[in-house]
Amino acid sequence: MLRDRPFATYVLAVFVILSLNFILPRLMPGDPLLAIYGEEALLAMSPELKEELVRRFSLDRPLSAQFLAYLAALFRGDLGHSYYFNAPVSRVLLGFLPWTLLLTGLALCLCAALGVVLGIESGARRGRPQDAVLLSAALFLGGFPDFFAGTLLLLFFGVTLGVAPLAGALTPYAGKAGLSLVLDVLHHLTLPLLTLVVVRVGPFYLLTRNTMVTTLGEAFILTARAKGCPDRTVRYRHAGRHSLLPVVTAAGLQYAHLITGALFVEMVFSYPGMGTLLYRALLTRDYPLIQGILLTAALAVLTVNFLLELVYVKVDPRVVRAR
Amino acid sequence: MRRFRCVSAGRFLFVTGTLLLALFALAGCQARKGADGGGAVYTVADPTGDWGFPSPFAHYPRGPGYIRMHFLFDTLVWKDEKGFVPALAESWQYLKDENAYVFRLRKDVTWHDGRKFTARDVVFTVDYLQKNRYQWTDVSIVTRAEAPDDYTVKLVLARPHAPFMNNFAATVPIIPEHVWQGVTQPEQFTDKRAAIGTGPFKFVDYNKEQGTYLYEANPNYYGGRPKVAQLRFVKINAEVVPAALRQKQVNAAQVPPEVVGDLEKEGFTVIKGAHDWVAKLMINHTRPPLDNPDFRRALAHAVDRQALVDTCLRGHGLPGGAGLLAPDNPWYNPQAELYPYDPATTAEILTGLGYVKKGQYFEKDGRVLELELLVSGEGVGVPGSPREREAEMIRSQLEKAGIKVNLRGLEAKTLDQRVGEWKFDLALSGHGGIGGDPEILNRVILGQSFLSARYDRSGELNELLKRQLSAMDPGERKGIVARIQEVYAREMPALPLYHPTWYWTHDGKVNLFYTYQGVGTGVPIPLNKLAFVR
Amino acid sequence: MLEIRNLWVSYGGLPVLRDVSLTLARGESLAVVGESGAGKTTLGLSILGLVEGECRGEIIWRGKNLLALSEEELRRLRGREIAMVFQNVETALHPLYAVCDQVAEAMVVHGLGKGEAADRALALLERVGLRPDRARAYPHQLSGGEKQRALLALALANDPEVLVLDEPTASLDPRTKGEIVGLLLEMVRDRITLVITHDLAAAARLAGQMAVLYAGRLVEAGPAADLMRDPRHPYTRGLLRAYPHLATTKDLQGIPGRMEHGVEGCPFHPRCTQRLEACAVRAPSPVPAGGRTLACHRGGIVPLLEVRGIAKSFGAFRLLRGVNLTLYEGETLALVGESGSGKTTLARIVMGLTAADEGEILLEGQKVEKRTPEFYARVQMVFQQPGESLSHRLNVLQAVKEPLDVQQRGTEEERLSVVKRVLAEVELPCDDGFLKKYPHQLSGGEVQRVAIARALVLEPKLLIADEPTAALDASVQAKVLKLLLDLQEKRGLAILFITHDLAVARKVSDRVAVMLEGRIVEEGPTWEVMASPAHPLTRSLLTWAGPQLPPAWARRGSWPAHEEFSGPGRPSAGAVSSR
Amino acid sequence: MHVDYWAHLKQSNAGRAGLILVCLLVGVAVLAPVLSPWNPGAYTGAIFSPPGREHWLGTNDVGQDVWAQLLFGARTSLAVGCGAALLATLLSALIGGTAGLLGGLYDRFWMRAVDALLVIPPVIPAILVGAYLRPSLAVTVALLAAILWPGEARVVRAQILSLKERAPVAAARTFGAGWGHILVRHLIPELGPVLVAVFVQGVRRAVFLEAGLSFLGIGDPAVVSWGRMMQHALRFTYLDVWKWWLLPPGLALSLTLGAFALLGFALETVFHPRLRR
Repeated sequence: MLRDRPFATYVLAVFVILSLNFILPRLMPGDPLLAIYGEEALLAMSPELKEELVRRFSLDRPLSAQFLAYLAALFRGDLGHSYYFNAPVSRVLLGFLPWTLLLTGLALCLCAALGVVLGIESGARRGRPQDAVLLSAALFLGGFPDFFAGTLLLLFFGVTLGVAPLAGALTPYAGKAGLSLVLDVLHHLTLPLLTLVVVRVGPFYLLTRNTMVTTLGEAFILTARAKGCPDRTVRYRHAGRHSLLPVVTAAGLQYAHLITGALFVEMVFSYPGMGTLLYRALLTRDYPLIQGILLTAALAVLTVNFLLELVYVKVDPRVVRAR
Repeated sequence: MRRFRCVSAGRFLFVTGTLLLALFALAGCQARKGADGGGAVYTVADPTGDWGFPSPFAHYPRGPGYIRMHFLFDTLVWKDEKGFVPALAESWQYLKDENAYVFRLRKDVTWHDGRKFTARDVVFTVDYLQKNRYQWTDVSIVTRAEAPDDYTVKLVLARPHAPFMNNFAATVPIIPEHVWQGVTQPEQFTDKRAAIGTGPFKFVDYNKEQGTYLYEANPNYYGGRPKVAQLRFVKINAEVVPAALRQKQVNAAQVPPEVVGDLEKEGFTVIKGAHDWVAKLMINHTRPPLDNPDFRRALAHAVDRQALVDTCLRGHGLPGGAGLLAPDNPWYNPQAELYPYDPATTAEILTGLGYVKKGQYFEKDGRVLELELLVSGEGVGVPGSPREREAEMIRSQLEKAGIKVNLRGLEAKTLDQRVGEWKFDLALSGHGGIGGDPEILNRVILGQSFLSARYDRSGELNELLKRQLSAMDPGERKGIVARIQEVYAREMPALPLYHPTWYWTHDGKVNLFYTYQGVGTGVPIPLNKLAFVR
Repeated sequence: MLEIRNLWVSYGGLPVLRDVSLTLARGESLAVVGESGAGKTTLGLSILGLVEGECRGEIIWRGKNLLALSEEELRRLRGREIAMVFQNVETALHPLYAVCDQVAEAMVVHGLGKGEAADRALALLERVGLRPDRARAYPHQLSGGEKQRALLALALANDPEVLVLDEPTASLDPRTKGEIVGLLLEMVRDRITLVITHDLAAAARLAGQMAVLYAGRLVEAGPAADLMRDPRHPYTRGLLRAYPHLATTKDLQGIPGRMEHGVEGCPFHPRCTQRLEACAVRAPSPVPAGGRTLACHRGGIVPLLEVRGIAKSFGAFRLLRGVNLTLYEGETLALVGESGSGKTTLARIVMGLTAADEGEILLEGQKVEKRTPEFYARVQMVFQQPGESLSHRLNVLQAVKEPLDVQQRGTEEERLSVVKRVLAEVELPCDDGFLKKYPHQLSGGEVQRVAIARALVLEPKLLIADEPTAALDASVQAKVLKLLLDLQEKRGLAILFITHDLAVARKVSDRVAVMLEGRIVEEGPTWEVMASPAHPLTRSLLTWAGPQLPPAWARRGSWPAHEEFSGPGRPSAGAVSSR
Repeated sequence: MHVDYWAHLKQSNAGRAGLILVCLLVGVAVLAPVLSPWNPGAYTGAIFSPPGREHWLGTNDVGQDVWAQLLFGARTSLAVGCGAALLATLLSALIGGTAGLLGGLYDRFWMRAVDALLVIPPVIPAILVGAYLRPSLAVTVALLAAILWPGEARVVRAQILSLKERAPVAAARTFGAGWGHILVRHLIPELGPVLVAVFVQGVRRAVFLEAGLSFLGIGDPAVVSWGRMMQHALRFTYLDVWKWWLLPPGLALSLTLGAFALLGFALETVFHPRLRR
């Protein structure tokens, strides 16, 4: 959580990320030409075609020149041109980004909400059987790798029961619109979302539970009960809200993990998110696209962190300005 | 969020939970209805989904990309399961003296936007391709195109070129002059008009993210009215394709070999593909001891290709043809099979080369014979491509023959790069196209791509390869190609391991077939547009 | 009317409150005092049903036994009819909500509309001294005093009939404490209030009744003023002695030992200086005794020595004209008066050295006829001139051992060890070298301490000290006086301290009796007599003692008035530096 | 507050369960050759045969015995998991600790570096390492550690910052103790619980990432690990072979991670007494 002089440090962080974005893909062995055109032996890779491609991908210019061109273009908001998709990177991203944001955003909210509520209920009933069951379930489920959980769910619900869709983000060309489209999208979203939530709810739950146990020992809880607040109000409005603080701070870090987790889940459900796009871009060594994806992922995480910091100030009045 | 309404948090979550479940069930049954929209819709599943906008210049340079495009655009000549058939050209003729082909065009062909198709479009196409670098096939072979009248066109070749019919006439899509006139960057030209062709289907929609395509039938197609009203391509992972077939969500798809038996029992039609793909053990013949042909022959004897097929492919494949072409390929020459599995011969050759066997491995002047075998974890993304399983088996076979092998797993593109830069001993790779025109041999023996053996040290081989291109007479060409395979087998610059068998399954609405020498230049996918209009 | 009958509360089997019974009528306020850990807070919490432990007995409120109510019924009661203000002010308010919201919530929970609750909350907070802008602030932005006011407002939100205040004045600076107590007085009118505190001054001001709790048991209860002036239970007296307030005169004295729960018999008996075997067997139940209830087998602090109507005259001169005096156990009574007022004679009469013409002496309630060895084992005397009381022919060992020899107590070695122990108690070396010394080889202070040692060797209950330190210089006197008070604290020794020096009397005595011409003209708690002397003689005695105050204080004139201090409770910077 | 961790662990039932599980796993890993008749790499010829008398857990796509692979896989996964987590925890303690202690530019530099590294999906460094270095167990452990430490460093730094303000440290400084002394005497022992929690989390993520690496085909194919087993099994989910080939490594994996999480949880209550109440 970037706390001191927030904005300046964010700019610095973004610059560091930009340079890493540029350098890392180029360090990877293999160049786009080979990656995109080499694989298909049927292609007549005539020398002229190769030279024209090199010019089009501006691979001939020295790295530093390319870097400056990249920064200048970025400044103008142009993310460059994807080799493989043969289209501006921004247009390609715009197609895939919403799906990933939908998936990871919803997953984060659900994980947080579910984790907090379960944590509160479990924390309040410390030691009793319900707490023990929830606890061991969270610890056990937390052990599942994303792709493993995803495959199992897909096999069970999709293949065996046939209740859930087998792939994709919506039923193609089913001519749906309005509400039925939304329903269809949600129907396709259920399994990937369920996978991410099942695997990623653990940390939220454990964190809330532990804070809840310590908070219930605080004096203001006794005041609340003395005020005659019903048990649920004490548990949620007083102890719950106080236990929310560490969850908000942890959510930032968890979101970064969530995105990497989503990479595998998207592949299992062939969900058209940034994960599948990144995997394809890596396979085809599509430098501009890889840079674009990394930058967007970085910005997403930074924005989420920034938003969470605002939420934290809202939730905890003791924090007046940037600590 | 002035005050966190956590009093109702519990209730709020309970409500969203039930809402999600209800929606789950509701949409579930809805999806069921949508799938089987009657015979009108034909759906094909594809694990990758997105192959680019289906225009001749915008589709990605891969087989499936060409397939998506070929439903919309026609070629002068086309192929069915047996050979060449008329398409835009009713008949054609090769003028030996002028080294030119004359095509008489059909008169009743219209573009999807209703405009008449004439010879001018063909001439425009040839000129346009010369200027705009058509990536899918080499168009430089045609020097000039003339249209004496509206319905005949003459294409003059630079030199006698045997593969012309297959790689040009039956591959190059004819584009409408009135659309493409003045289009400078063809690969960026992706609005609806770019998809106007003369093919059996019209373009309706292409969604890059979802990896889906939607075509509708072209009622006045000269080759007959397509049997299905709509043709859809959807993205479904290979692992769940069998389930999609069983749940009637798709009509046709490529399926993994292991599940073929069950599907057949369940009433699906299974078609077995031509062995168009070859898995190869790339050998770095620029570095001793691999530069010595005898050593390479010793290696060839040490690899049990039949065992590879039986275990790693569970029998779904053919052992590699020593001359690169698969045993069931029309041009295959059985004499090229010089390497039966026989570790004893390997030992014999190695001792002949001065290696002495101490304990488990051969040694020469104190150093153990040790080679590094590169393999890529997820293979080349094609079913049956060589992965760790094959690498482990080859290693154990070579170790049994006395050669120490270290395995090294690399990411696919990294492996390709190291092979390209000769930074390897042995590597597992492979490519398709050997089911198409024998011209592929030139590309994978002399070509510069990392898939090619890049072996030009055998003068005889180089000479044969050049002659086969200009041998216009099929009989003569067949003899040359046979000889090429024998010389290649003797030189053995790269060891063909096996040819995986690919299976497609469909529900019988359209009886798909594998095209003779692959679709166009050699794409081994049984989605030939003719199947939809028969 | 709130009635607590035989309340037992235990956490995990360990009883914290044992058989506590109290009754409070409307408008009455009861202060519950005692050391921390005595179970005061648990008593408060049990009324609200917030105790985690197991409760037995009954708490009757409006005819219903609170302990038997269901959680839901109790919940409706809390905050509306019975409210509590909590101890640790710093964390008692929820850190994340504004104060006015928290007060409003207390009303909303019991059915009041949100809007109306918010307005009433602001009004209530204003009444307790928090202006609206302060009321809307968050707890971390308020000072200790403001938080205490907020908590009070929180408790008074629904105008409860029973108000439990847990340490309302703890950790507050004097000025805020004064304001809060003033506020509380106004707020608790016509409610039932239970004030839990260890701050006796606040308890005295706030509560009419007072109850002293020790290790979960009620040891003494009654009108607050009486208890403060005249504690009957040794523990209450111990508390008062240990509690410093502006009017304290006597040096502070603690109570020996530590409070333990689960002690057999009377919980206080391990630390009680007047315990009997019976005290260790059965726990005394609180019994009404003279307008208050008392839980002590011996009926509270035992009157040790009673002098009734003693008169003595030499020839025509009537030295003592009917002296009545009572000296309680473990207490110091200072007998002051000019020389020749008959102080020493009275002492000699008590010791039996001089026969009285009339009157009688009672020891522990029995009339004393003949001075038997048992009498001397319980009463000893130290004379004014240290040198004279020790015979020159006896060395230290023999002198101190003499009373043991007289009473033939124990074997020779036992006597030697007792002598050594007593010498150590009076902080004298007990090596052989010193034991063999003779009085003339010792200093005045040492001789007096040997005399005291001799007086203590029989472990008396009463020590009569006749001007014991008059002949000593100040530094030695201080040590001896401190020695006497320490012995009193450790052994519960009662001292009749005869002196003419009021300053010494002030520092040593619990109660003081002024003699003039053979009669007691004034008697009472030292701090009361010194603060507001009734008899002219006492006043004159005080003024004579006055000028000896250190000169610096004298020049200052009257103390600056209270209001001159600016700022909440902190003297303005200027005032401090100038002194 | 020095507490006898060992005794306490045995006491809390979560701790006991965790201990038993971990010992079981280590035992299985060590006794692998004894427990399974088959060599994990051997081709037994029976392809996709369901669990039976011959092969307790059936065989995989090339006829290797799944039970043997599971046992030998335990060795790799545990070694890689614990090794990487340990290295990462040390690294994070070092960098996080010093950053927290020294503050100023040094601290800001490292924290920005951490933020940047956190955001990069581990796929890219994985490919880079795979390409340039000869993959071996040590290389994989180092790579995983490099991916893990940024997240952990931030947690350690936050803890150090709060500990720095605590009274005993302030008191120590009043005796003139230098940062070195404070670090060793006060901070490191106090960091105990955090480091344990971070280690457990590290093991979990390390084993996850190891599975991911084999997904990309990086690393030594000859080495058997649960992650690699799952990758191979994932390709055959359309057959019912997944029941005895994909499930066992997955369950074994989550059991291992569950065990470590239990240990972490039990230890955590040791260090926060109020949790134990």
